This record gives sequence, structure tokens and C-alpha cells, in this order.
Amino acid sequence: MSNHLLRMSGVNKSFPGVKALSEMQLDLGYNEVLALVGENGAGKSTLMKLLSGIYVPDSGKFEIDGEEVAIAGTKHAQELGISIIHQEFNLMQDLTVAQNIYIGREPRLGGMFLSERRLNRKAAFLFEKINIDLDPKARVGDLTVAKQQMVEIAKALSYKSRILIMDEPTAALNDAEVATLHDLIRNFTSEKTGVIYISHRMDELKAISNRISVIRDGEYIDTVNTAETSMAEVINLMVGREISGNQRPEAIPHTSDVVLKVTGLCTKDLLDNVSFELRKGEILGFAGLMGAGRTEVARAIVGADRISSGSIELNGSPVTIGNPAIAANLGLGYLSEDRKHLGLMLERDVKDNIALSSLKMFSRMGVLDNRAMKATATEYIDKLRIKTPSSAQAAKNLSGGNQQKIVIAKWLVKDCDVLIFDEPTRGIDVGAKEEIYTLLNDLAAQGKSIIMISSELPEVLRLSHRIAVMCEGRLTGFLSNAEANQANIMALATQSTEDATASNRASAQR
Amino acid sequence: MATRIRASFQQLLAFASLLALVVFFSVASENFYQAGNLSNILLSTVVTGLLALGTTFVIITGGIDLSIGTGMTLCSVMTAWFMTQLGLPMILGVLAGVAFGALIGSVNGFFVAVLKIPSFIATLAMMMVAAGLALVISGTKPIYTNEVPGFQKIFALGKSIPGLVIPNAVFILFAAAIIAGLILSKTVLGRYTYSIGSNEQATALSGVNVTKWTVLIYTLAGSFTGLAGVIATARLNSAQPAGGMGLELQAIAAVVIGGTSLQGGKGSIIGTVIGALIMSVLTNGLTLMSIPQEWQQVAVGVVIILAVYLDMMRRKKTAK
Amino acid sequence: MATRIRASFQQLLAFASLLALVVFFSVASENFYQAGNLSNILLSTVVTGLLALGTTFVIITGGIDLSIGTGMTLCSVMTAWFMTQLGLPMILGVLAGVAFGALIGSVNGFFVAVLKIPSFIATLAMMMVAAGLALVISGTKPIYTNEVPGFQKIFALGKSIPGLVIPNAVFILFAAAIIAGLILSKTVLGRYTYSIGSNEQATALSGVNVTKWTVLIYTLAGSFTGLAGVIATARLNSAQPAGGMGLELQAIAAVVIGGTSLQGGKGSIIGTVIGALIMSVLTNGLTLMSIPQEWQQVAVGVVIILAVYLDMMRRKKTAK
Amino acid sequence: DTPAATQDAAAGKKPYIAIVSKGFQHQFWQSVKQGAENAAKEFNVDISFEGPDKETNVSQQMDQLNNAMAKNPQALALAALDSKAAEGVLQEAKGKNIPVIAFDSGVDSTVPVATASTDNKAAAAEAAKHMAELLGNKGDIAIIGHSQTATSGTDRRDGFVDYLKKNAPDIKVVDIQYADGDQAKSTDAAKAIMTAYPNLAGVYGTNEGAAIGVVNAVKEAGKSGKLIIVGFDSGKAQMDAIKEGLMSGAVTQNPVGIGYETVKAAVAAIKGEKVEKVIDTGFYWYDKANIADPKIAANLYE
Ligand SMILES: Nc1ncnc2c1ncn2[C@@H]1O[C@H](COP(=O)(O)OP(=O)(O)OP(=O)(O)O)[C@@H](O)[C@H]1O
Ligand SMILES: Nc1ncnc2c1ncn2[C@@H]1O[C@H](COP(=O)(O)OP(=O)(O)OP(=O)(O)O)[C@@H](O)[C@H]1O
Ligand SMILES: [Mg+2]
Ligand SMILES: [Mg+2]
Repeated sequence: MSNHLLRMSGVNKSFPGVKALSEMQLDLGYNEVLALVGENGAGKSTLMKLLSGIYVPDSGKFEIDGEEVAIAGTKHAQELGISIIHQEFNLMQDLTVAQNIYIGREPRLGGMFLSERRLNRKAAFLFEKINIDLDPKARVGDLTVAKQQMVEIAKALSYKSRILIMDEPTAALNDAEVATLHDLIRNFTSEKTGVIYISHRMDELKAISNRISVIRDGEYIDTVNTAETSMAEVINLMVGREISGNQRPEAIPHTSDVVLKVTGLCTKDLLDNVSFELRKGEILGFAGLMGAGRTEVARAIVGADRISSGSIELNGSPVTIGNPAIAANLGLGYLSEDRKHLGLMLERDVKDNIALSSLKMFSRMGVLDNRAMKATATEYIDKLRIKTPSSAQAAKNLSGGNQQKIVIAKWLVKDCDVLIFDEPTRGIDVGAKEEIYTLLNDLAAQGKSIIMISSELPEVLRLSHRIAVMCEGRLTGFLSNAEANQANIMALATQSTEDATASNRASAQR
Repeated sequence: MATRIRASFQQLLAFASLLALVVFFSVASENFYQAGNLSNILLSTVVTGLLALGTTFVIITGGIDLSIGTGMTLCSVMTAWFMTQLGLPMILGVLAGVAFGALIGSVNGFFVAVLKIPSFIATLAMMMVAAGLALVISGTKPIYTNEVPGFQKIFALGKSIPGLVIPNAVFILFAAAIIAGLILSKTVLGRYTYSIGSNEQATALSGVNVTKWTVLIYTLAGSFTGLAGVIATARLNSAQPAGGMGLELQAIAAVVIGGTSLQGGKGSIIGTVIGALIMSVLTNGLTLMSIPQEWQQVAVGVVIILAVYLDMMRRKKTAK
Repeated sequence: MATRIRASFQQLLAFASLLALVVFFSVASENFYQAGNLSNILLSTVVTGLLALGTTFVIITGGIDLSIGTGMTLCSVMTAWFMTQLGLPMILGVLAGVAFGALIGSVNGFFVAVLKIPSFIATLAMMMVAAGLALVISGTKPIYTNEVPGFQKIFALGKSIPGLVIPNAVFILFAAAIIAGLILSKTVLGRYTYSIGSNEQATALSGVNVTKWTVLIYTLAGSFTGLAGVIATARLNSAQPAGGMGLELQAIAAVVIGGTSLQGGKGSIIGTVIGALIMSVLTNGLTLMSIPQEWQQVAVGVVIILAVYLDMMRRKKTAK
Repeated sequence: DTPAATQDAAAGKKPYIAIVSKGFQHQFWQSVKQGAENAAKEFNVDISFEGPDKETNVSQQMDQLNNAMAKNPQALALAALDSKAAEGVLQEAKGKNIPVIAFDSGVDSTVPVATASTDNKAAAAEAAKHMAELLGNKGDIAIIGHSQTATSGTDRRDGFVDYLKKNAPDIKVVDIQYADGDQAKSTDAAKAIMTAYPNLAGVYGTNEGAAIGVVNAVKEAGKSGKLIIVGFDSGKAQMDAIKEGLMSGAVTQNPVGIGYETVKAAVAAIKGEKVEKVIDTGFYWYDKANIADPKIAANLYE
């Protein structure tokens, strides 16, 4: 028997105008978690799509247990024991969680008939076994991004596969969920199985992987043993340069003007009396567990969702924001956490996506200035180091991280006074993250105000002047950067209603 | 559980729309709420209803089927042709008619799933081809089936349940609806119908043979078209080779009024049945009120908008 | 640059389809390739072509407009009514006709964008309402405009360019196509048309007032319907209050043959013009070949499938 | 000889006559076509026969007219949906010396050299006359029309209604609904009217589809024999209904004759012979009593 579960070599793959992989190689051992890292657009997802039968390689050799295989399609890959969690969701929004997980493998009552009861029981059993909190009967479309990610994970684990590929499974998860996922992975790995794990979150590589393979610009760089290597070295291999910076920002002086004042914001579903102020030049971080309502706050402020009560003041004067267009006119921009559904026009080119919010800027009397649009797009492609053959490439052909950069560029082009970034670095590599942090800092320094929602606590701590913490639709506290740390943020983020009412009662009695 | 309750509540409310119309017309015209007239309404629902059943599947996959109107006409011609020219016994003729519908559906499915032609355009082309073939095969003449003993009685106008004025065609519609409902909610085919409509790519990536199932779904839909053709032939005791065009829009309207989303992924058979009934109650009621026909068209248009809008408002409320 | 070349290559190939048909019919019928007949073809393209122009916008937003056929009829009736009953001078009558089309479009837009009713169902309802109103307003009789001096000549059959047998209506179509093309490719409205079709939610969250722009897009589309109504009136020197139903499917077929995707987000005006020409060349050529009419229908259906399929194959190749 | 005919003789081809009718899908038009083809064979000419999908589709007919002209016919035969709309093409034909023959309800223009037609209004009045007789000049009746805009539809309605107004004022037309000549739609409409007016004494259907729809409605409602039904055109189902006594009778035109006479006149015109300005192809009332009469039977089609 071979000592490699999976081995590939000499893999090439080109797209029109892009050589995504050249002479790529990789090997995965038994009972191993192999981390695969690289900058945005390095070719990680492409490699995994070759492995799971979605793309056909131009050339290359694939071996499983030392035997050469030619992967003929997704179904064949499944039969070979390969299952994959894609970087982008592949879920049926209208079906339930259980229906999604067992699509194509439904328990039947003989012949064509389905047994919904057995299906739900099977799913419930699976969730119990892998210790995930999901309702088998919930409609997937009603779930948050994080819960949907959990569905994807459960689905991948439900296959009795030997090679599990996870393409940025944690991009939408917070630390607690990441820990759960790591437990799942540890339970999964055995003498017969292995995991390929793609992530841009360097901190978790240490925790989960045995070895780390680094690729850059479609080429294989090196594989290192995790235990023997520092993250700085990995990053160096990845981006080919040092990444500096771990400074934490100072608080913004209280004398700075209040730009945005939100008072008593409530929504029918979740938000309960959310009030806060945002000062000029301030970066206000929003922390909280999945489903705490941070996204909902953002959507309510820009008018994407209806509010049931509460008021918003902009620069001291009350405003009514019925839809995001009004918000944008008032200089209030919102970058959504779900780039595929709510952020990008996948079929349109990079230029159109970047210019979408600012067409007024690029037009005179309704007539567009395409040249100016192109110039601006090119400028941001350089500035954010977006990896694309040209500004005329369709957004869908870009790697996930580069797509995210387009969405960010869109809001940087539009000159807003208040920007709400919801998970802005989702899927962005460490190097580019630093660049985006610098950009955000620059914006704040120019006097723009920023709300930054992030599930990565280090990121929140790294950037925010002040941190607002939410739990179950309520704001449970504010921390200045100086006083904030992971522990006290988590404490506030888990202060559920009972605790709060208890403490309220206590304070009322006092 | 919660979703199931919510779903049936919604249908209850669509049903309320229908009831509201019934009450309105009962008040507006004394002749409306009478056994004979209600049976008329049911009978006039049968063909559109059957077409709507089939197309519900197609619409839930996110597709559309414009070929059902003239496809029904072609099936009607074929049924009559099988029985009279080919001399098939009645029951075989009926089966052949249904099978021919399935064939039309499978060709549609082939275009959509294998050749990846958008369903709108594939079925639009089929609409034209079917209209032409119906005329070609019949020699542009009606084909009469009154020589086929019992055909009209068994498949359309006979009243099998003593004491009830409801003709057999209506029972066939309801039986077909029940079967369609079971297929949609209880079988693998039904599940994949929803799944493909929700996210075709994801379904394919999950290892479901989307091409095969899409062809099957269109084939199933086509067999309802075939059945509609059979019933239409039996009712008129003849196949009328011209016409049928326009029926597809009525059927689609019924499906959408019944709450099935044209985006795909959502829908139900009971909704479609209610939608079809709303359409025929409307036509019948307005005629009973002697509203001039040009105003009837206006009224139907307005009611369609209203029905769909109210349905949407309710959904929003119940979804909250 | 590369994409631009690729895009024009695609259109070149769609154009090649058209040329292939022209060559085929020229060989098959000596009467085909003659100035007079080519001018007939162009003239018979005008109304469908204008309708297709407007609906291209709607389809690129991911919507559909079924109301253009009978909507055109209603606009025709209104134009004639404005000129003869209201006594408006010709040019005002024409403008009022176009404006009425815009009004129909804006109502569609309101239903779709404000009330969020699926465009298929909103415009299906409008289709019925318009058909009814055209009959109501005209009293079910044609309204003749031969008392309006110069109307037919200027807006339809006059030949303004000496030596050319091409009637004015054709020039109006081409002028409208150029304007539509410019709007689609060079203006903010055009860009939002694509954006909304690509991802409506993302467009809205990008701070674009999707509701407003959708209404505007439908209004623009409606004004092409209005113009089509005006030209139809001028050509026949009368408004024919019945009919128009079915034209919408022809127009949509032209748009899709021209490479515009019903999923939204993609499409071009030049494609639509070529698509419309393919449809009318086909009808004309088959008639000249004296193919029986029922077979013509079959042939048109087959050609639609072929044209769309070949177009898709080419796209795939050029995309590779 | 007309110039067109000379050209043709030189080319050594059969003369070609383009026929543009009001429809092609329905039995009536197919019978006209049949008659035209019979004549074409007899006189050794080529013909083409075309009509719009629906009798409301005026612009489609205009395109067909243009296409017909593009084929350089030696003669043109036309049943115009709208005479005024067709005037331009008629003038073009006149300019090119192509003789025009009008048929069916005729063409309201000076261009046609002959018209082979039936007077729809007079034919409808004949139906009304029989209806009035059968009802004893009183009672409520309804009409199922096939079109509220096409002239064949409006003439058959108006001729009927006008006759009753003048000659049987006690017969009241309580409702008129239109069902595009579609049998199923006509059936549903007739049933609804019968429900709304339980005392209805008679129904008139203005074409084959409408008449059969009425017959179906009466059958389905179990009111066979309780209503007087008169119809228009023929067709197997209608003839059966008349034989069985379900229907009192119907008026038939002579579609085969129309087609035949049209081509015959066109051939004469091409040859430069004199043609009669008006060729009345006539109409007949037929009922159970005279349906087998050879003179009548010749005008009926199955
Ligand atoms: N379908 C496609 N057509 C054209 N180019 C593509 C396509 N898919 C990927 N690419 C290109 O291939 C390169 C590698 O992309 P890939 O998605 O594999 O990157 P990645 O390493 O997963 O990046 P990220 O970390 O951003 O997810 C990128 O330059 C991308 O633009
Ligand atoms: N489309 C939806 N339909 C129904 N409920 C939803 C929807 N989106 C979110 N929710 C619910 O709203 C609540 C708040 O979700 P929200 O996305 O605002 O949380 P968040 O703090 O941003 O967390 P996340 O990290 O998941 O983005 C959750 O309980 C979730 O279940
Ligand atoms: Mg990736
Ligand atoms: Mg969120």
C-alpha cells in the first residue's frame, strides 16, 4: 500500500487569458490534515475543483492509494470517496436542511417514494453524531450565512468519504464555530482518511493542520510541517514578502462630531432597542456570535429591511431611510456579507461591478463615460491588487477573494461619509487583508466613519477604535480598544436574555 | 411542522380568495350557486386544469411550458387518429394519446436539459411545431370520434356517481390532481423538481443526474397535456385541429395564481387547482352577469393582478 | 478589447445565420432576392421589430413583457382615437400614441417594481386588460385614419429616399433601433438595465433605486410599443381593435434568437434586430416557396430551435 | 392580353394566381381552398392559397398580400379583412395590370374586376327568419358569435338581429357572447347563458364552432329539444345534430363554389375575357327535411 492517500503531480489548467495552475503537485497522507494556503487567485479552488470532478485538467496525474485515477465528474469523485465543501455555497434555498444534505440519496419507501420521517431522523442523528446544532426541517433559505455553512459541512461529512476537501469553510464562522468545526475534523481523520483544508485564517492552521502546502500564482512553492514552522514563515512563502503591522488603534477623541446616531432601533424579528453613536473618523467594530443581529442592524440602517421603531440621525438631523438608494444618497454605504447573492453581478465585468454604485460620477446627463470607468477600475485593480487579466473579465471568473476585493472597490469608489462593512475580509488572504486594513485606516484618517462587522475577533481588535458587542438582537456593551480583549468580548457576546434580565432586575433592585 | 402549518395556512387563504369570488357571484347572480352551474364550472376547468397540473412541475423546476396549448390540440388529434384511423380500441387509444403527450414533453425536456435551450424558447418552438402538425395530421379537418362507443361518456360527460350531477371528466381532473400532488410531495421525482428549481447547479454537484430528471419531469408534464387532449376529444366527440393557442397562458396564470413561483423552487398542486378554479369561476360568473366580453377580459386581468398581489401580501404576513 | 471583439464576432455569426437563410431562399425562389421583396420583408419586420426593441430592455432586466402585442393594439386604437375623435393634429396624435404606450409600460413597471408582482403575471394581466380596452374604446370597430392627411405616407408607406424602394416605416425602425442601442450601451439607464438583470438585490444594495429605474425601463419599453402602435395604424390607415395577441411571442422569439438571455443580464439591440429579420425572412421565404401554411409553422418552430442552438454552440466555442 | 399574361406565355409556364383569404385553419376556408384547387386543375393554372392565423390579424394579411405580389402573379384573389387597409396593394396591382378578384364577403373597392361572394347579412337574416318561425315570433334568445370584430362575425350577428328587430320585435336577444369559434369555449359560454336565462327559447351560433358549441351545451345541460338552435356553415357534427333533430337547421354558404368561381373568374380575367362583376355564390337554409337534397348536399362539407 502506498503511503499517500492522495497524490497529484504535473497538473496544469488554463482558462482564457489565465494560467490558473502550472505543474502543480500535492500529496495528502493518511490520517492527515493538509492545509493549502496561497494568496487570492493562487489557484487553490481551481485545484480542488479538478479533484472533485468539476473541471477537467489540461494535463496531470492523480493517484489515490497509489493507483492512478481519472476523475470523470462530480458523481465519480464522490464514488472515489472525495467530498468537497465549496468556497461558494451550493445549497437549494427552498429545500429543508435535511433535504439538502441527502439530496440524491433520499431514504425511500421502496421505489420512488420518499420517507420524510426517515430523512429527518437520519439528519437529526447525523447532527447529534457530529455535534452540530441544526434543525433538519428548517428551510435553508431562512438560515444565516453561518448556519448555511454548517449545512454544507454536515452535508460533506454525511458522505462516507475518505478525502474531505474544505475550501474556506470558516470564512463565515466565528471562533466558537471554528472550534466546533475543528473538533469535527479531528473526529473525521483516521487511518483511512485525510483532509485538505483551505483557509486564509492563519491562526487556525496551527490548531488543525499537520502540514501546510503553499502555492503562489498557480505554482507549487513548498510544503512544511506545521509544528516546526512559524506562521510568519508561511506568510513569507505565500506572499513572497514580510507582512508587518500588529499595531492597535487609539480611541477617537470624544470631541469628534457624532456623524451617525442610532436610537432605539427595533425590528419585528430580532433587533431590540439598539442605540449607538458613530463619530467622525471612527471605526466602530461590531462583534457578536452568529445570528446576534449585526447584519440586521446594518440592513436596517440602510433601509434594506423595515424597522418597527427607532430613529436615525445623520450629522445631527433626523433622516428616514426607506431603501438603500436613499442611504447612498445620504452618503451611507453598505457592503454586504454575502458577495455572491447580494454583492456582485457575476455575469458582468469587473469594471461594471466597481462602477455600479457611482454611475452618477461617471456620467453626464445620463450618458456614460466608459473611459473614465475603465480608468478608475484599473486604478483599483492595481491598488487592491485584484488578480484579473483585465477590467473586462466577468466577475464570476475571478477567485473568491478577488471577487470580495471588487465589492470593496465598489464602495471605495463611491465617496461615502459612513461606510458599513459586513465581513469585509471574508475570503481575503493575509497579505491583502493588511492592505485592506490600511485602506480602512486611511479612510478613517480622512474623516470617514466606518462600522466594521466581523466575526474574526483579532480583526475587530486590530482595527476598531471602539467595539460594540451584540447578543440576540441587543447591544450588550461597548468596549474601547484599550480595554477590549477576546475574553471580555466573548463575555458580552454570550450575555443572553436571561442573564440580561436577571442583571437588569438586579440593577433595578439596587 | 411549522412550515407545514404555514403552507397549509397559505393555501387556506388562496382558497379564501376563491370563496370570496363564489360568494360575490352568488349574490350578484341568483343562477350562480346552483348544482348545475357549479358542475358547469368544474367541467370548464378540466382541460385548463389538467394542463396547469403538468405545467406546475415545469414551473417549479424554474422552466416554462408554452407548448401545452397547441400540444394539447395535437394530442387530441392523435387520440382521435389512433382510434379512428388506426382503429385502436378505446382504452389503447386513450393510452396512446397520453403517451403521445409524454413524447412531446420528452422532446421539450431533451431540448431543455440536453441541448440547454431555454425552456421558453424550446417550448415556444414546440408550440408552433405542434400547431402545424395538428393541422397536417388531421388534414385540417376535425376527426370525429362518435363512432367510438362510450368514449364521450366514460371520459367526459357520463355521470358515474348516481345522484351527483358532476361529470366524469371532473373526477378525472381530481384524480389526476391527487396523483400529481402525491408525485410532487412524496416521490423522488417531486423532490428533484423542487431541487432543480431551487438551484440546478447545486443539485447537479450533489450527484443528481439533472439532465435525466429534467427530461423525466417534462415527460410527466407532457403526459398531463396528453390526458387533457384525450378529455377535450371526448367532450367534443371530435378532435379540433385548429386552436389551443392561448390555453397555455391560461394554464400558467392558474399556476401562478395558485402561488407557484415562476422563479422556481416553490409551488403546490392544491394551489394550482385553486388557481384554475378561480379562473373558471371568474369567466362563468361574469358571463352569468352578462358582462360584455371586452369588459370580461379587463376584469380577468384585474382579478389576476389582485389575486396574486393579495396572495403575496398574505405570504409576507404569514412568513413573518 | 478582447471581449468587444468577441461580442462583435458573436453578432457577426448571428448575422451569418441570417445571411445563410437569405442565400438559401434566393436559390430556392427566384422572386426572393428582388428589391421589391426585400423591401416587403423589411416592412413586415417593422412592427414586431419595434416591439422586440422595447422588450429587449425588459428581458435584459430579467423580466418579460407579454402585454406588448395587445398593448400595441390598444396604442393603435388610442392613436387613431386621438387623431379622429379628439381631433389632435397628426404629430400630436403620434406623440400621444407613443406616450400612451409609455403609460402602459409605466403601469407594468409599477406592478413589477413597486408591488413586486412577477413580470410574467403582471404583463399577462395587462395583456388581457389592453385587449379588452382596445375593444371597449373602439366600440369593437376599426377606427380609420385616412382622413388624416399624410399620416400613412409619412409614418409608413412613403418612400422618402429617391431611388430606394424602402418605405419610411423601415427607416423609423432603424432609427428606433439606433436610439435603443445607444440608450442600452451608453447611458445610465442602459447600464442599470443590465445590472438589475444580473443581480437585482446587489444592485439595490449598491444604492441604486431599483424601483425607480425598473419603472423607467418598463416605461421606455412601453414607448416602443406605442411607436409600434402608431406605425401599425399608419400602415393600415386604421386601428384594428382585435388582435395583436401572439405578437408578443414573436417579438420575444426575435429577442431570444438575437442572443438576449431570458435569465437577464445579457443582450444587445443589434442581436434583436437580426433576430426579428430572421423571423420575417423565414415567413416570407417559406411563403414564396409556396410551402403549405401548416408546414410553415412547423418550419418556423424548427428554425427557432436551430438558430438558438447554433448560436449557443458558437458562444461556447468563442468563450473557450 | 394583359402584359402579365404575355410575359408568362413567353416563359412557357402555367399562369399563376395568388389567393389571399381570411383564414386557413378552419373548415370553411379549407373548403374554399378545395374549390379553388378543383378549378386550378380544370383550367390548368397554378395557385397559392394563404390566410392569416386569425381573422383579426389584419397586418399579417397585409404581409401575405405583399408576399403574394412579390411572386408576380397573373391574377390576385382576395378576401379582405379590412378593405381600406388593402387599398394600397390593390392600387399596386391595378398599376401592374394584375386583375383582382374579390371573394367571400368581398372587397370594398373599385379595383376588383369581379366579386364572388355571399351576402353574410342576408344569409343571417335567413337564419333569423327560420328562428322566428320556429319560435312563433316570441321568446328570449341568445347568440354565440365567433368574432365581435371580423366582418363575417359582425355581419352574421347584425343581419340576424336586424331581421328580428324589423320582423319579430317580440323576440328579444338577451345576450351575445363571443368565443372565437372555439367549440369548447362556445360550449361553456352557451351553458353559462342558459344558466343565467333559464327561460331561454333559442340560441343562434354564427359559425360551425359556435353552433356545435351550442349543441354541446344543450346536450350537456340535458335540455335537448327544449331550445331552438339555428346555426351557420356545415361540418359533420352540425349536420348530425340537424339529422338528429337537436338543431333546427342552419344556413350554409357555398365555400367550394366560392373558391371555384374565384379561380374561374381569375382565369377569364387573365385571358382578357369579360367577367361578371358580381358572382353570387348564394346561401341555403338546410334542415332535417332538405339536408339530403342533392342541390343542398353539394354545398355542405363534412
Ligand atoms: N472559470 C474561470 N474562468 C477564468 N478564470 C478563472 C476561472 N476560475 C478561476 N479562474 C482564475 O484562476 C485563478 C485561480 O483561481 P482560484 O479560484 O483557484 O483561486 P484561489 O486560490 O481559490 O483564490 P481565493 O483565495 O481568492 O479563493 C484566478 O486568477 C482566477 O481568476
Ligand atoms: N433571510 C432570513 N430569514 C429569516 N431569518 C433570518 C434571515 N437572515 C437572518 N435571519 C435571522 O436573523 C438573525 C440575525 O441574523 P444576522 O445575520 O443579522 O446575524 P449576524 O450577527 O450578522 O450574524 P452572522 O455572523 O451570522 O452574519 C438570526 O437569528 C437569523 O436566524
Ligand atoms: Mg478559492
Ligand atoms: Mg452577519
